[in-house]
Amino acid sequence: MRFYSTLSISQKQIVWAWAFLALPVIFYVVIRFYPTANAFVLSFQEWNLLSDRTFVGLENYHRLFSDPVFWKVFQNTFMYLILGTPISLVLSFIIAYHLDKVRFMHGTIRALYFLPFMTSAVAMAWVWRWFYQPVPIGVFNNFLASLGFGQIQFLNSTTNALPSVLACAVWAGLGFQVIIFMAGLRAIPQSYYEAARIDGVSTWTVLTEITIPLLRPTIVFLVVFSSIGFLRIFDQVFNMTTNNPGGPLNSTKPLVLLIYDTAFNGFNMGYAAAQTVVLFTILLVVSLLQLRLLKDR
Amino acid sequence: MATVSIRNLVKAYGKVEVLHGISLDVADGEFVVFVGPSGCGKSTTLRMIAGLEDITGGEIHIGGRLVNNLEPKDRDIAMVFQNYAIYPHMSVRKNIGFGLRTSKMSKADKQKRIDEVAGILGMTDLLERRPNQLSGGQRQRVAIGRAMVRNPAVFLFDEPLSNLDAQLRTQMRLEIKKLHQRVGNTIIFVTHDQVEAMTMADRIVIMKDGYIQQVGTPLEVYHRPANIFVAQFIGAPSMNMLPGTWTGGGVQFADGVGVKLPARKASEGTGVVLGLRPDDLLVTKEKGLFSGTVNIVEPLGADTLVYVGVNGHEVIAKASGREPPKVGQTVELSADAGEMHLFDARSGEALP
Amino acid sequence: MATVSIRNLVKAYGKVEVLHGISLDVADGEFVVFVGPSGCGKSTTLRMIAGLEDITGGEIHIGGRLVNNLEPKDRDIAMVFQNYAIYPHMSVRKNIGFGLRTSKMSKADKQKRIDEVAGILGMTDLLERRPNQLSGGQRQRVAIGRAMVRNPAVFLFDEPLSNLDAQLRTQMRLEIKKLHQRVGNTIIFVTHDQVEAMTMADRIVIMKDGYIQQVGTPLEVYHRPANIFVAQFIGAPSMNMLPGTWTGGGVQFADGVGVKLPARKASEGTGVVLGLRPDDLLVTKEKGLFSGTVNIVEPLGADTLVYVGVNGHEVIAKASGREPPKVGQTVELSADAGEMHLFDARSGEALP
Amino acid sequence: VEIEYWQYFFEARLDAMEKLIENFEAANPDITVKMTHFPYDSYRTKVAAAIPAGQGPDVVQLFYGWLNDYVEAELIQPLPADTFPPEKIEEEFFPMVQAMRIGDSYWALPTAVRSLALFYNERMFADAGIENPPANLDELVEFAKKLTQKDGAGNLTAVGLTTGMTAQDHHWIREVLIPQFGGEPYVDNYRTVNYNNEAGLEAFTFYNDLQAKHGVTKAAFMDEPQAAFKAGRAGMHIDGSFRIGALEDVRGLKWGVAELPAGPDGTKSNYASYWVNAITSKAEGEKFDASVKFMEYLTSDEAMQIWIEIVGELPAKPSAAMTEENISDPVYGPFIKGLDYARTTVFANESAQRQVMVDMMQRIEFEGQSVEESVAQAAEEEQKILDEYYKK
Amino acid sequence: MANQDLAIKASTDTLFSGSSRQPRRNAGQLVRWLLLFGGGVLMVMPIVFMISTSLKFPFEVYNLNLIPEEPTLENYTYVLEDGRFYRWFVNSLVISVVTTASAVFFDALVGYALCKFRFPGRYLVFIAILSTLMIPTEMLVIPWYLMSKSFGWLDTYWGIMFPGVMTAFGTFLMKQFFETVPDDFLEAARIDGLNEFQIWWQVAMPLVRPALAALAIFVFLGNWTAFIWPLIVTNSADMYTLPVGLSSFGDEVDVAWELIMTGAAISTLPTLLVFLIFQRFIIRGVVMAGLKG
Ligand SMILES: Nc1ncnc2c1ncn2[C@@H]1O[C@H](COP(=O)(O)OP(=O)(O)OP(=O)(O)O)[C@@H](O)[C@H]1O
Ligand SMILES: Nc1ncnc2c1ncn2[C@@H]1O[C@H](COP(=O)(O)OP(=O)(O)OP(=O)(O)O)[C@@H](O)[C@H]1O
Ligand SMILES: [Mg+2]
Ligand SMILES: [Mg+2]
Repeated sequence: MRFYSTLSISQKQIVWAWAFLALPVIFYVVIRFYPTANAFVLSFQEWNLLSDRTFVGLENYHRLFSDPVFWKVFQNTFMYLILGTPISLVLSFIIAYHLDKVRFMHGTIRALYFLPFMTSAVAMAWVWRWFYQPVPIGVFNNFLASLGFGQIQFLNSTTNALPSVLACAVWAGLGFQVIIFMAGLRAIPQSYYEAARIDGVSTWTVLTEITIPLLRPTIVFLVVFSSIGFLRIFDQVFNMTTNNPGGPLNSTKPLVLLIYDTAFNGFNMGYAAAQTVVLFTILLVVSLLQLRLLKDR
Repeated sequence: MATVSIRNLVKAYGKVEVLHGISLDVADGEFVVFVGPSGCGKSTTLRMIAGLEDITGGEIHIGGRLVNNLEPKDRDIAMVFQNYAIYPHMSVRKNIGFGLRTSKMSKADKQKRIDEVAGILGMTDLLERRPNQLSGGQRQRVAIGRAMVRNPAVFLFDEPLSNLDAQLRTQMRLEIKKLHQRVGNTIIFVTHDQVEAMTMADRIVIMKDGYIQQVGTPLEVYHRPANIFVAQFIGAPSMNMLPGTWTGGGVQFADGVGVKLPARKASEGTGVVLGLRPDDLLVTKEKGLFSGTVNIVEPLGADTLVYVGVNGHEVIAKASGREPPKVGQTVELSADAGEMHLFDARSGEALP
Repeated sequence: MATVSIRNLVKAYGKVEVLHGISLDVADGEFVVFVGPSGCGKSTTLRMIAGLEDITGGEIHIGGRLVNNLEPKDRDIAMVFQNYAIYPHMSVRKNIGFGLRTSKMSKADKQKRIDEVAGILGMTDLLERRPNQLSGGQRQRVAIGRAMVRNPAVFLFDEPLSNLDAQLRTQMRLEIKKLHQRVGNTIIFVTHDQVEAMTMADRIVIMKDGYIQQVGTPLEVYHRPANIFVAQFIGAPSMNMLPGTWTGGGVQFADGVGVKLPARKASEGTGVVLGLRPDDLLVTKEKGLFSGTVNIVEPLGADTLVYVGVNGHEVIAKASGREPPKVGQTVELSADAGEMHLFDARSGEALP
Repeated sequence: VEIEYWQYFFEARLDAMEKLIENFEAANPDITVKMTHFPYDSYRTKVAAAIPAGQGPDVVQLFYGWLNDYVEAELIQPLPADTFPPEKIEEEFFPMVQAMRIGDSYWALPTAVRSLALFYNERMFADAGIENPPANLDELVEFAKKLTQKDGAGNLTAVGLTTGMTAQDHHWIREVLIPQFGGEPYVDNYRTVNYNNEAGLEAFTFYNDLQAKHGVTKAAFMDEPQAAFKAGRAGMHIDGSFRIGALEDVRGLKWGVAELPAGPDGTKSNYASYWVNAITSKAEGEKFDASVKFMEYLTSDEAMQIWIEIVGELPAKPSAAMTEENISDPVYGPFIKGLDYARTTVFANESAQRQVMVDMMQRIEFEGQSVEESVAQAAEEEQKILDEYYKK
Repeated sequence: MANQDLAIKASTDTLFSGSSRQPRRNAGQLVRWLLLFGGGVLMVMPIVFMISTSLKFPFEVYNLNLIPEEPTLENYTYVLEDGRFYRWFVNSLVISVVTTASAVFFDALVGYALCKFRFPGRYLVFIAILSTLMIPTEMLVIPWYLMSKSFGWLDTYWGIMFPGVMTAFGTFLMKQFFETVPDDFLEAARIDGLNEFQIWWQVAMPLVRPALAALAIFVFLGNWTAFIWPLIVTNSADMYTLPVGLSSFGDEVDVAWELIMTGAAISTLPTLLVFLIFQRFIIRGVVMAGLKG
């Protein structure tokens, strides 16, 4: 205590900061960083859970980078990212933008959009899977057929399956993004819009020159979090392609599913760890890049 | 250039009526200032003129045209907001140019116009800066520039100076005044600072609780306030108010002291209030109207404000800055009969 | 009750030094006001006294005790923040009582103390309200109450009035002054409004860019400013400054006009600046010091400010409120020799 | 003594096991058995996480394909030869159980086994005027054509025969069709792939032609083959005995079971798989003894009969299976008959090897690869998996 | 303060009136409403379908008709009559509530420390915490399992809960929220003699109460639906959480979709209630964060 009282204000702050962080730091180190470090070490080892671990050097990485499936999966993962993030952001922005201007039953409509975020991914994936079926039962194809269009193979196709799965993922996450966007919209001072009204500029100009630029912090926040989300996509893919996870022909398989598969079907923990390290690196690089953008104002 | 005329303007938010039917005519090129305490409806009136709020009742004409249902952009007005509302993500040039978005000018003409306005406001050097690189006063000028660039018939200002510190405020007051003298547009200016109102207005509109209390030139409202509210609102420090009874030839106070006054439109025995501005109530050496004990002394430099206890009331008087009286001293106060204001105690109306 | 003494106080944020070693002694029970333009380091000084910022160099003693490394709560001080910092989620009673959290008083004693303070501030009726049900002035009083309740040796105020409108500001100024007179604690008060400084302070400390420019009573700094900066900062409108050359017996201006002055500590031919307060520069009927053309007229009620162009300079002078000159008119300006201030043009220091 | 027993969750299995435990405990009052169960989907993950950590049961239920891993990691111990003499087991059990013998001892034994059969929709058969289930592959194709239904736009509304690699078809091809076309899917004790040859190609071509040439089916029609059959939109469906329970629940569906159609030269083949019980290395001393007793009971005829009654799975011993009653049972009969000529495969990585099959058919369907190429590629991929696994 | 108060008041006003934007009462407004409402209805179609399936007998499940031919509550009675269901429900509730409380507490604590204290290593700690979002749970369960085993946490509530007692997402969110709390409030309290912990708890926390509510919903949702870890760490059916329990309706050969849908419908109810009660706070809370970098 005597020692404490001789500290300067900023030194006392440091003491307090670490007092606040002490327990959490222990937690993060033991519960999060240790397993992570473990995964890094494991990525240089071979282990099938049952036997002993043995060091194999870079073999797992070597094998990974020479595996065409990995590159396919890598490509898929980025497809989820570069399709999913913009599509979901644009959609949720459009919804939030208009919902913000609606008064009647506002709360109810908002709840409608948020509801999918709350329901079980397993159950919903099943429903979507059936919606996508060909004609006798599939809702979408029945609809197309009733309009006289040809059928579309949604899930049973190497080209359409990934977008189809993605649609379900976008759907599930939309409500969360809508809510955040609406909050961001609400935070823009009204007087900016009034000033623009007096200047008589078009709605489009207001949208592109005022609303969107001022919404940038919100947008970047969502970009970071939805990017992490899409790069880590798993639930929807796994549940919509249960019979052939990541199929057909690996066309929907994301990195996390590959990891899951390697770890819990192949029980090749070292190899799975190497994949995890790759995923970790991608995520960290993408997030740090985006956070940089967030800072730059 | 345009006249603005307001007829029985009523505004209600839901069931709450906040403007109770006000009427006003603003001449072409006139500088009108709305003052009043917070919440009296100044901004609401201004925003209805601008077309930002629905009109509940009554009519607004600008340049002779009924504008009740016109979009703001069709009213030929520009508005400067209290918080500037300049876009943080645009350079000064873009902010000013924003007002020209819808204009049919050529690009080169627009740039010329922006440069011109920037020149008038003395911010040619700042055109490429972002708002966060500007000081408060400069930001305010950008907001004014954005309004000016379109050269509208009517300028609307909503407390544009209240976020500035005292020095900047004085300076901007001057610039707006000069602007008005140069371009001659009609200006409606809202403030709750009576010094601003006094120094800038051709005419002052004093509002309270959604009613207009008085409309007049600064000297009129200062020297001939229509009622107690106006008398106290205009002038700082506030006018001293001394309640008494009208005796026919003067005012009789509770403590027996009396003040002689010329005849007024009041019947004998009415409760009245005598109003005396601190500026007119001077600490004198000779015997004056009242005498009292000095409670507080506020030196202002040239003058000194003296708070004097006079029979239970505290009044503010003025003494010279050089030899101010001391706290606890007994002083004499005198005033010129021409500077005394008399009000009906019940209605608050002036008794001329 | 305590003295505050500051020795060579230095503050640096990273590599940027914002306070360059200031020293000051505040006597027990004194009311000291810090003024200065935005960014000059007033708040920083105050916050270092409060113990909210690290001290980079120098020492602070409160009541004779070195407090450099003491926690704020051990310094026997209280502070009122510019934006009040009253907690929106607590009632007025809780807000005021917050200062007593750590005190060892019994619960009943605490309630008594809160009631007492509320009584002094005249807000006994408001004790159960939430801050959002209060007006600006009332909130300010809550903030002051929270500081008072602990009865600290030293009160620190950081621009407590700058968010209030003009009327409220005047009123609060008075209340703080009364509070000081009643309880007699040492008060250090920060503002950038020189009127506040003039009316409240026992002594004023004028700062600029991290240096103290002058320390003195209000009358001293008004009548004997130490340099051009102080001369222009104190008094509104600002002192007029006319550059010329010292002739030994007076000042010679570029246009040939000259003004006679008693001898000063300056060698002949030095560049000097003649300072004249608008309050001392009067529009007269007779021939005065200068003559010029009226550019702008600002009626203030009792007086009128007149902006007069005098050989390329614009000076501000005062005319009576009743018969103000008109724009464009040529007027004569005169001033008393005793009210003329002379400064060295190079250093800005006063030449006594 | 208390011993712990783990299995995956399936209601009927649970009921059956409870009954068995009850009987066992009645016979051995000094032993209690604590049963724990986990969702099927994650049973393997769960077991794999728990046992290495020294957690978990004394007796555990495993899929037969996992055995090698567990033996190698010394997580289970051999069944004591005095109680379970290998010769006796080979004599009593169906031959496919021999996969559980490593070296001189057996490491695990099943209570029940499953095999494949052909389910058919009786109403659709009647509507199409078909009287008997197909006896051979030619009839299969012929009947399937009759059963297939299309709408005006040419879209399939009902398939003659369900196909879907993700269900049981990979077994049908590997363990049934290839031998029927004269091949042998693996040689060298399941360590070498052997279907990239004429017989293999014929088998795969036959399978692929069902959809590509005859148009009597569509892979993933209604997403899952059994769903199509359940919904009455498939004439025939090849599936395992474990499907019986689920189909019994479907109201309004009349179905029959037949043995798998015979090959071109009349060869019959079938695939059998099973879950086994094993004693973990954790069980020592009296727990081990108790576990052995428990294992003994689980492999008794009595237990097998209870099992088929409650779960509907086929007894692992001919003595229990080939009873008159069972063989003549219209539902179990075809499955039990199939057991006689059923074969099994020892997998290195069951799911990866299945995936190779899945991908092979999908390459043909989606990428237009020829059957030859696709089969060659699949053989190569699968061989790689095997090599990797057995190189240790 | 005055301005900020007004802003907060304005934003709450607009929240409760639905919108602050000037409504233009014209056809465009109606079209917008119809489109939005239609979109909302489309959004919930899969959920409606889920409910519809939960009301079907197994034989009808694959018919994919929206309105069951023979609606039945049998699935609900089946699920609810299963004694274990209540046990799972209670487990889930206990775990979600406790974990939520803990995560909100610690996330706020860490977020506050990262936001309001200047200390060396601040950014590093922040990035390190954020980086934990980048490892899939699947890779962590084995080390966690071994850890739980050596501490004897297997098959206990604490074992299920411990990985979730702090979250990186919440820490980041709370850090943003605390940015909006003016330092003056904290400094005033410091002068009034509170220690830093008291300042956080008594002054800062009440000021971000709406934010805490928002975070609570997100965390609750996350725990309520967590699957893989609860599965791995529990051994006895008595300790299952609802998602783990419900997943046993799928078995080796077949999945009883009508039961899964029933379970999903039932387990959505509590989250829906939590959302409906707190949804106004979600918006207010996030508004306060202002989402400034
Ligand atoms: N959206 C609204 N809903 C309900 N009442 C409102 C609304 N806007 C303003 N008011 C009320 O209308 C009255 C007039 O408000 P207005 O903004 O015109 O005041 P003001 O004179 O501009 O005050 P200030 O000087 O504080 O800006 C106030 O009492 C205010 O509470
Ligand atoms: N945290 C900080 N980091 C860096 N510079 C700072 C910081 N805080 C203050 N300064 C700088 O220190 C100087 C003094 O600031 P201070 O707040 O004391 O000014 P002030 O006199 O109170 O001004 P105002 O009247 O605007 O409140 C300013 O130039 C300011 O930019
Ligand atoms: Mg206003
Ligand atoms: Mg300051």
